[in-house]
Amino acid sequence: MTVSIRVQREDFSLADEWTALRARTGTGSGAIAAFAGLVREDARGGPTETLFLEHYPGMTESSIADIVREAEERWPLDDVVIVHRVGELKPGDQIVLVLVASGHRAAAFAACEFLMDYLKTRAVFWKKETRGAASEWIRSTEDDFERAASWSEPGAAGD
Amino acid sequence: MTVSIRVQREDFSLADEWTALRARTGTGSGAIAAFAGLVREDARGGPTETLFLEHYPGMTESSIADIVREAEERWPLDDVVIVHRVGELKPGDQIVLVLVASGHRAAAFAACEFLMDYLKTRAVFWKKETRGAASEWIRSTEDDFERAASWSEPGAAGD
Amino acid sequence: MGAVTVRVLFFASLREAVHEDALDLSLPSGATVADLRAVLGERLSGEGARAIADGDVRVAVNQRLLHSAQTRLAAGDEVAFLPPVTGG
Amino acid sequence: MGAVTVRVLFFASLREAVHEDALDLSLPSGATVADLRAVLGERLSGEGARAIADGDVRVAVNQRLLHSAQTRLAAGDEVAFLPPVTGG
Repeated sequence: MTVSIRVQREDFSLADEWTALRARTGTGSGAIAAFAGLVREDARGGPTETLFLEHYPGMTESSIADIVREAEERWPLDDVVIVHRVGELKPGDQIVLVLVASGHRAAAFAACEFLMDYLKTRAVFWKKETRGAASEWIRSTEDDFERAASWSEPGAAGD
Repeated sequence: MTVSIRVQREDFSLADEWTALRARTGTGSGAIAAFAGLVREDARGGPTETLFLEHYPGMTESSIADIVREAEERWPLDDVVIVHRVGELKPGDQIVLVLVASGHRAAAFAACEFLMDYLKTRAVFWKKETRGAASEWIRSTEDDFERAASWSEPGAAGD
Repeated sequence: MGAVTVRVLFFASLREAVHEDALDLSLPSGATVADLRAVLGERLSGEGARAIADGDVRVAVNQRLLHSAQTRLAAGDEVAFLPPVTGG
Repeated sequence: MGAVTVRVLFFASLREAVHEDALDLSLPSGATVADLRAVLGERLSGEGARAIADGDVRVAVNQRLLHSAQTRLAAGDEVAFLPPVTGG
């Protein structure tokens, strides 16, 4: 099992990550699931929005590694690649890439979606939206708060 | 909504398909899910196995198109690419590629898995395995037969 | 009443049993798929005839799976004999 | 009994409210996270002090979320104040 987790300002290339994963897994993995998330255009048609993503270097990566270990316990996985960008991003920019190789199609899909769900809702990132001259830190939706509840340790409340 | 369905002997390049899809979808699609299936190494350690895949040109493509339309009715999709190879394949060769772009992560994942499930079990392909000197057409598993039941029209039994 | 010519296709294991991937068959006007099966049963070798008579074999006319063996055939129809599909 | 120096980090909206992303703080030996919060409350501007006092703010020591505000700090500890995460 090879795991690669990177949080970086630079853009990534799905093609390069794919080629490297294929070279590592050889003929052993029958199934590769991939997901890429992009910054969406402002649906409300307002001024172009930029997104600023911040992380906690070290803790963000290690909490992602914990979740990858949890995925490994649930599904038979051969290779996992996670690349997440931080810094300033514009509509159409790539934000996140997850690749999962497994011997089994269902496992590759399930693990890829599980990891994306974590990354999009509970991973240690903070997002700030800028729309014209106004910018604000995004608050999690109520749903995200509920999911996040399982992330913090029992007894953490009140700290 | 752009749909591209190809059944071909030639290999495909995920990188090229990805780049073309990105160019078509621009900044509108926030989520791209991809899946590639490869021929697995013979787990039983026997002589290297080759796989021969046959299709019904025209009918195979149009039955895949029917399933893509069904997926479009279930989920909001922006772009679907399906490439399926036929002919002789060896372990490690790519067999199938599905790309789905959507505004929503859950829709992209669900549609990609739905389409792969159809392609792997109910699509109009026939597989022949060659192991050393012996070769045989693969029979569907019982599970596949049950899934396939919904594929044939009512009243088809006994034809 | 003349005759209609249809194109008959065989796939995968059926193609191998019949030793042909396609043949053109002339049938009386108004012939049904059941009639075509009877004609093929006489014309093919024993191995081919047994293979297409298998209960799992499906028939498609013009690339659509058949609802009924009583469907009448028209000139130029493409009639395909399909073993159970296995997926890709 | 001497003093311990810890490194304090602020992220996202807290970083902006505190106008610092990091500072080094000297505390009496045996000081807890609750003690550190009290020291910070006096040292920071009103805006910064209010921001880190928010009930949603979590504290991580050496990159692990805290179980208890009574956790004692050691020299060189990294103490981070984290607003609710929003995911990527």
